[in-house]
Amino acid sequence: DTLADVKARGMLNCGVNTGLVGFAAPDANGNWQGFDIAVCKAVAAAVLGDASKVKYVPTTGQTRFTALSSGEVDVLARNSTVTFSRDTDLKLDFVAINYYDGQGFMVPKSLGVTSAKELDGATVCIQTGTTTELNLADYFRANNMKYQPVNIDSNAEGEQQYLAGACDAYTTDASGLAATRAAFANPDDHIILPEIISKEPLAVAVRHGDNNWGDIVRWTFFALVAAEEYGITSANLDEQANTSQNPEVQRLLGKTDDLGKMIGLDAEWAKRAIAASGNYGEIFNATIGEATPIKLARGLNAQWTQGGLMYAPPFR
Amino acid sequence: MSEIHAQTVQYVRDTMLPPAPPPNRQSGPVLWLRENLFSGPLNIALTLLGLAAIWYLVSSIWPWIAHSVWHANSLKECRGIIAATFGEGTTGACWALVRERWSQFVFGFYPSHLWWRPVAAFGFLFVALAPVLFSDSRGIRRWVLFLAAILTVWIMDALGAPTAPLTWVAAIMMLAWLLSEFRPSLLLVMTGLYPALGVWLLWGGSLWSPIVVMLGFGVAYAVYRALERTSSLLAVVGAIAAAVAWWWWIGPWLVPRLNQTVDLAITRVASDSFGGFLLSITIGVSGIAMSLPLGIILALARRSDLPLVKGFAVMFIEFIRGVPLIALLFVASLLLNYFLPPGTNFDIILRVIIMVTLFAAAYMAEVIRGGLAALPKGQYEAADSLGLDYWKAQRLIILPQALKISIPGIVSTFIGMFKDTTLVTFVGLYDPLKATADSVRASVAWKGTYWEPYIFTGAIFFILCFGMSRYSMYLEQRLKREN
Amino acid sequence: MTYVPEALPRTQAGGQPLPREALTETAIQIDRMNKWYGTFHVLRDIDLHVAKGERIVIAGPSGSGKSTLIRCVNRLEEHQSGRIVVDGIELTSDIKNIDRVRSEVGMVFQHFNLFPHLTVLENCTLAPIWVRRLPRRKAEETAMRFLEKVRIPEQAGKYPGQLSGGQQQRVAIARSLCMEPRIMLFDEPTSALDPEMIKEVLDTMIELAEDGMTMLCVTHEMGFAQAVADRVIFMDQGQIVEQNTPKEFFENPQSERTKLFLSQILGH
Amino acid sequence: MTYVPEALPRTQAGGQPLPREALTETAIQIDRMNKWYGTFHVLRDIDLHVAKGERIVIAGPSGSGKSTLIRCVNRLEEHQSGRIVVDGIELTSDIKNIDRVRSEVGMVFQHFNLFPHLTVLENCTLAPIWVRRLPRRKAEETAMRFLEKVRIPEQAGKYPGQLSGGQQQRVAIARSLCMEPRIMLFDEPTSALDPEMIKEVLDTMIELAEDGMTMLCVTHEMGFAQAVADRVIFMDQGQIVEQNTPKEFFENPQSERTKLFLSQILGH
Amino acid sequence: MLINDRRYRGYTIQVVVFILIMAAAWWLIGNTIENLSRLGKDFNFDFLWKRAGYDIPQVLIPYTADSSHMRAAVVGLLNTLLVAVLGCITATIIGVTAGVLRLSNNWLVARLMTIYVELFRNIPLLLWILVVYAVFTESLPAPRAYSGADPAAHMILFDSIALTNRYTAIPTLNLLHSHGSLNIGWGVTINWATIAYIVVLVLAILAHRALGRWARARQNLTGVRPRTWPISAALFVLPLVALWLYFGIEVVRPTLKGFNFAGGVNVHNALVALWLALSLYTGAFIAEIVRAGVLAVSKGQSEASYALGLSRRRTMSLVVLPQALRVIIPPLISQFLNLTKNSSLAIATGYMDLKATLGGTTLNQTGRELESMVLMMGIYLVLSLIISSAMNLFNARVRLRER
Ligand SMILES: Nc1ncnc2c1ncn2[C@@H]1O[C@H](COP(=O)(O)OP(=O)(O)OP(=O)(O)O)[C@@H](O)[C@H]1O
Ligand SMILES: Nc1ncnc2c1ncn2[C@@H]1O[C@H](COP(=O)(O)OP(=O)(O)OP(=O)(O)O)[C@@H](O)[C@H]1O
Ligand SMILES: [Mg+2]
Ligand SMILES: [Mg+2]
Repeated sequence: DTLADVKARGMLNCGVNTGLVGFAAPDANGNWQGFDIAVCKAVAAAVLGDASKVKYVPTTGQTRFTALSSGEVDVLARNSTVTFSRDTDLKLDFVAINYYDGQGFMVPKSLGVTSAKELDGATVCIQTGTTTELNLADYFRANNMKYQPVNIDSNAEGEQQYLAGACDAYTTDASGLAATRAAFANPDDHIILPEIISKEPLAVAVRHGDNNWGDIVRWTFFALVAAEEYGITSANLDEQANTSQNPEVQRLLGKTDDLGKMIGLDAEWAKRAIAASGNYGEIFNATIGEATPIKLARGLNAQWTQGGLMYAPPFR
Repeated sequence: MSEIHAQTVQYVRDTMLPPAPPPNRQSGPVLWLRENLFSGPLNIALTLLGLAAIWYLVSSIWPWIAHSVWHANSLKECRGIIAATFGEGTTGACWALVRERWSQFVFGFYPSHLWWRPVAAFGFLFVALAPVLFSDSRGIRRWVLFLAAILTVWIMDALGAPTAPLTWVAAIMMLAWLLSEFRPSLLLVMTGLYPALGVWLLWGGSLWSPIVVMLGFGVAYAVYRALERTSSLLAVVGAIAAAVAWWWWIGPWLVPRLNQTVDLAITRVASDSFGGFLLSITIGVSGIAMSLPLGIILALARRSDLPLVKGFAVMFIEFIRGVPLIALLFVASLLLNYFLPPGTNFDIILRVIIMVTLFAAAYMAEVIRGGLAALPKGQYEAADSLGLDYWKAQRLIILPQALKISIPGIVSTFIGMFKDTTLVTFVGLYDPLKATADSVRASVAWKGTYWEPYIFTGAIFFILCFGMSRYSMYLEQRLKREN
Repeated sequence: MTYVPEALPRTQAGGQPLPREALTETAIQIDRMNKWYGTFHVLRDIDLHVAKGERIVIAGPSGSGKSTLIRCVNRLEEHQSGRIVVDGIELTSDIKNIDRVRSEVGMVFQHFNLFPHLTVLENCTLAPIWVRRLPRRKAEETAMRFLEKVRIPEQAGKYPGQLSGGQQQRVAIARSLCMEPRIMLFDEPTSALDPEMIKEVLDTMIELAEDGMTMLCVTHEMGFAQAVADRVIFMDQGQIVEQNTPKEFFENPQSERTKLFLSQILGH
Repeated sequence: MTYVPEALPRTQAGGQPLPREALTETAIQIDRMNKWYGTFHVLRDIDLHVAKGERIVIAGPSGSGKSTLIRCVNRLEEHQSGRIVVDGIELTSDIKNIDRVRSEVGMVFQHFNLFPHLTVLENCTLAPIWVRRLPRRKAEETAMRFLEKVRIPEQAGKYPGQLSGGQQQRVAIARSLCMEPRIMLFDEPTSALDPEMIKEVLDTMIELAEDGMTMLCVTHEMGFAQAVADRVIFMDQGQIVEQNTPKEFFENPQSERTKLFLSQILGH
Repeated sequence: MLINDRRYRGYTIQVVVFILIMAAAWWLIGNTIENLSRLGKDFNFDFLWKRAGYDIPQVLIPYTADSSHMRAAVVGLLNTLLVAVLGCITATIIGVTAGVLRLSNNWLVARLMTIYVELFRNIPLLLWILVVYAVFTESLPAPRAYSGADPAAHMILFDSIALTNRYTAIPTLNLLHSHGSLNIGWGVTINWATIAYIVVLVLAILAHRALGRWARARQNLTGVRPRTWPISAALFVLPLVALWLYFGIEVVRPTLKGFNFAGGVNVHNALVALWLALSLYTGAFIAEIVRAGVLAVSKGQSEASYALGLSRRRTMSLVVLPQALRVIIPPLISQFLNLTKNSSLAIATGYMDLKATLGGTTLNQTGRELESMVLMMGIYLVLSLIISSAMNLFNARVRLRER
């Protein structure tokens, strides 16, 4: 029982990327920051009452699922795409999609390429062990083109290879491309091609079989999304909790209806989760949004009310 | 009588010739040059080739080194400075990166206000090792202790250690020095206590847990001494059983109670804060300390007359030696949970240390086996005929000699293991080489630096490993002198 | 190379056993003992009774099983049938008994087998401390006494590698004596030594003999045999072919084998 | 340790050179030869003429340059001034000459230096086959002849590691002889041997001497010197201090150094 | 008591040890089974026959994303073997050269070699791999640099080889008269011409050895060794020339087409860097082994040989080398073993070896970590057992006979 384990340990083991600026990366002091990290913190806050009680386990594309299924980590928040076989055959449960992404290509401007269709015969840098690797193979085959893969192990390595010209194009999720490009010395020398060759719903995963734990993670995430929908922010959280008349907000923040009890937590779980790093929108803006060097637009990840896909089911 | 008459044969020199100086071409720098560099066409060619290689390397690397920049906040700034001072288009080393991020290479993410703790642990390591490594020479030991003390205190102070620990460390160092001068055998007690002290300093928490763990060894020894009279085998088995019992039941019961009475806790530091050379050295030193005894046991098992024991030892050794270390590390970090009861969770660094230890132990076993095989059979027989039993004979007669013979092999196993600690990067730990360099490079400021981190870590590895290999040569010489 | 001992009064040299008390108590008793190496029958039906204080020299051609025989006495080799009783303890596979016998029986090897990593003194105190559990002080006193007896007390602090062969062998004897054994076994103790050194070792052994130690000695030093042995045993092909007093043995050998053997070793 | 050879008829022992044909042809001629190691003057103004068939023993204290001298003769060491002519060939740095001289001169070392990876027979046939270009059959025949001469033909198939020291040294002699050299150099051939084995090697050397081989022998076996040498040369500090017939040399040494040296080696 | 009786003591200990180890094994296996069932997983190797779906840049046998995981694993294994074999060869060459030069009386060269050996022995292999790889990617031009009227980079060796920061483009040979190829199953085909060349080469080697035997026999008979090398050379050259004429061979040079070079073969830097780093690193260890081996043959041996009149060359080949080799070869082979295992560091350059295919992407895509790791470790184990039994065989054959 994961919940009991985590509580007994007093620590949440969270599998994250080894270093992808904006999503998950340690700063010089070893403090982890990023979009995925916020999910870990929210879960820790909800379950343990302390957002800092997280042990971040850096995982590579190759080790992440093994880490999860062998019990090495309790939650995997490492921009992992949901696929059919991963959900079924790999015995994972993707409980909440926190970022809707798609795979794209980045090329140097000087290459003179404007569309992915012109990449026939190109050398492409790609992280091994990812869905990207499979998508790439499919895409080029479907378009009857050839390519030479250069396999890399981490994003840092990919950047190095790409910048040195060891590959013509770098492919990964569009968000990752943006994050990477943002960190370049001269971001304007590189363009992200318009084609998005796949759907990449990035989700938080837990082990198959422990449904209660899955529920906790799922609803913790939905709490963040719902908070944005209802205008609950880290700034007005206490105020909302005390004064809001919206029954849904009252339920969410534990004023009425002890929802927490149904998943083995206390009443204020969602409040703490939101307090950890704010609601979904706040997290997005603080880590990868337009104001950050990553400069990602909300796009598909806007609230459903704004025409996006972020849609939290009702809390009742 | 032969035709050589006595007169012709007989010859006596009346005056002895004094030694004459050799002909000119027999000495001096010219001769040295001729003999060592230009003695024949092949040699001349080799010399020229060597010079060309040196010239090529120096001319391609020197400008880069010469254009070093030490003060800058980002690579861009570095490049700017280089372009400004040495002209457009020149390249240069940007050591500012090392200057700014050295702590990450050395301490990983260890909290900066606690850096003095690993430093103290490292300093004490020398105190603990001095009586083992330099057992025979008080002079060398004095120097080692002196240097260790001065450097430790100085560095701790520079890293902002509070006064209290500083005084403590200084006091302990002083005590060690006094012991080394007057009662060297007591210094070994410090060696025995070091593991507890080191673990406590590095990970923090209560001092009692490591002490209780160490006490387990004490208990084992006491049981061994008590049972020794009956049978050595029984004593060994009893000792192991007692230690296990101690660790399993009594320890967990004892520690909380001790904590309640006297609280000796300092700030805890979690394993995921470990990184850089701190991580490498932690893994390396504990691996070295544990693989030697394990290697000895494996070697003895492999030489045992009992086919089953021997068989298991052979299987274990061949398995470990036949599989790449990174596969084993992968198993340790990811698959181990499959093999343990559901819900168990133990420290990743500890797991890596265990795997590295097993790996080194298999190699160590082979090295020691060579040493054992080199001992003449007479030594075993003499021990037998004096009435020493197997364990005593091994401990008093066989192993001391076999280990001596195996020293070069043992040290090179150590060096190999220490170098292999860099592979932990592949299981997500922050080794000083790849993971740290990658994470430094991931920051916007230092994106695009390649050589500087490599050169920095490479140089430190070289110094440490080269030091170890020189030490083994010193030891070989010393042992040669002894016999 | 015939050796004439100097340490003994001349009148007693020449193969006469020293007049001593009755040799009645049994120190070693070997009955119908057989031993095989694989299928090779090394020792065949050995019967040998050694009284307390008796000094026996075993001779015989190379490969005749001399070493094997005395190694069986302290169980460095295991016998497969028959009985060996040493000092009242029967040698069976019981480890306890073996250990007891070994601490009663000292053995000196051809190649000394000193422990090179220990000083002479440590070599001598090792077994008393670890087997007899003497306090170190006491063990060292005993060791020095025996080192004096073999006349090399001044070498106590040196390592074996720093000594000559003769000195090493004397240390080996002292080391055995430190366990205060009742029986001493010698396996060709002088055959790895240079001629000058043989004398010093043999002198030491003669002194031991004079003290009444029970001794079983494999040697080809016939001078020594004539001087101190109470009995000479001649072995060939794993069997005891002849035994007799030294005088009779040398002057009047009975079997053809013995005659041949004596002619060879005395001839050169 | 005085050695009394048995192989020579008694009447000729005692330092008298054997009556032989005129020793006029020169085998080795060394004139004012000097050698330095670095700045250390090892050999100083050596003058030495050796006639064909002459047998010379070189003696002298350790470090006096004896080995260096005979190693210069087959150019294992290079001399720096003076002349060495061996069998009419002057030793210069001309490789051809050196090779010719080396195949005329056999050398036996103190530590045998047999090739451990080759059988005794192969050790003996290696040089004849590869240097003299003899057919293997022929080389083996020769080798067996010389192995018989040194009395170990039965060991031909064994490896050197399986032989005793004396046997190994005799193989070394046979190996040199197989090249049918005119001159043999011996550098303390018996000093690494156990006493029993010295005799067999010296006997072999005496047989060689009887056959009229030119021999230069560094040795301290004075019995051997007296028995077979035509001349004894005494060296000290890199110089020839005294030379004489063995009889004169031993009975009536002239220089103080020689006397001192003789008193030392004969004394013990 | 059983423990005090020599006869039973051994059995007692063994039984206890056996029980302990079996208990441990049973415990581990039990845990594994329980954990697997908790996760709803099973332990089977069916996944090996499923579609792999990923591409591998450098393959020795035909492979596409449609091939099975099994095939991917084999491709990985072959890649491991490729780099291991290449590495062993060059490491030996480098090591022997450096070891011999370290002994040379040329002061400068000996020092340089010492520096090389110490540098490589005391710095982690991973660093060397990363450095060599970085040297390739950072200092060589991109393929694009070869394009244009006035290219920034030029091909070397008569415009036949292009060094780029992705790969080294080398020319291939093409047949003018093809005679089809032999399908040896599993999609692997071998050109008849290649087979012909191999057969001819093998025959030439056999003939060469027969010639050697004949020369030896002649020498045994007459003492003079006939000069055989011209015949040997002819044996190798003539048939090859004949085949060359028969098949007609053209050299296909790599040319820049689009993004990359085409026509020749592109040897990826991942392989080259790994190969180079492994060779240099292992070479440093081999150098020490060689040096120790040569030093282990005492000076007396060569002196004795010279004194017999053998020339320097013969002394080397008949006396010194045969003895030195006995000392050198066992540790040399264990270096080969190390190199093979170290090739799993291919992960640092992205070279697709066994660890990267079976133990990497396959494991990751299928989630069969236990099966993949077991299989992978098993394969490495078999490889190393093969190598070490070769060593034991050698040791047994050349052991010096002693008393
Ligand atoms: N461990 C062994 N395994 C097999 N045979 C052995 C073993 N030890 C000795 N032998 C054989 O047993 C026989 C007797 O050996 P032993 O050493 O007792 O003879 P020895 O009389 O002492 O001879 P020596 O005078 O040469 O020492 C010999 O033929 C020997 O080859
Ligand atoms: N290779 C060398 N380099 C320098 N000095 C040497 C060398 N070989 C010998 N010597 C020195 O030359 C001197 C003569 O040596 P040599 O071996 O000829 O003496 P020796 O008379 O044969 O002595 P011994 O009886 O000990 O063999 C000695 O002082 C020795 O130390
Ligand atoms: Mg014997
Ligand atoms: Mg000499």
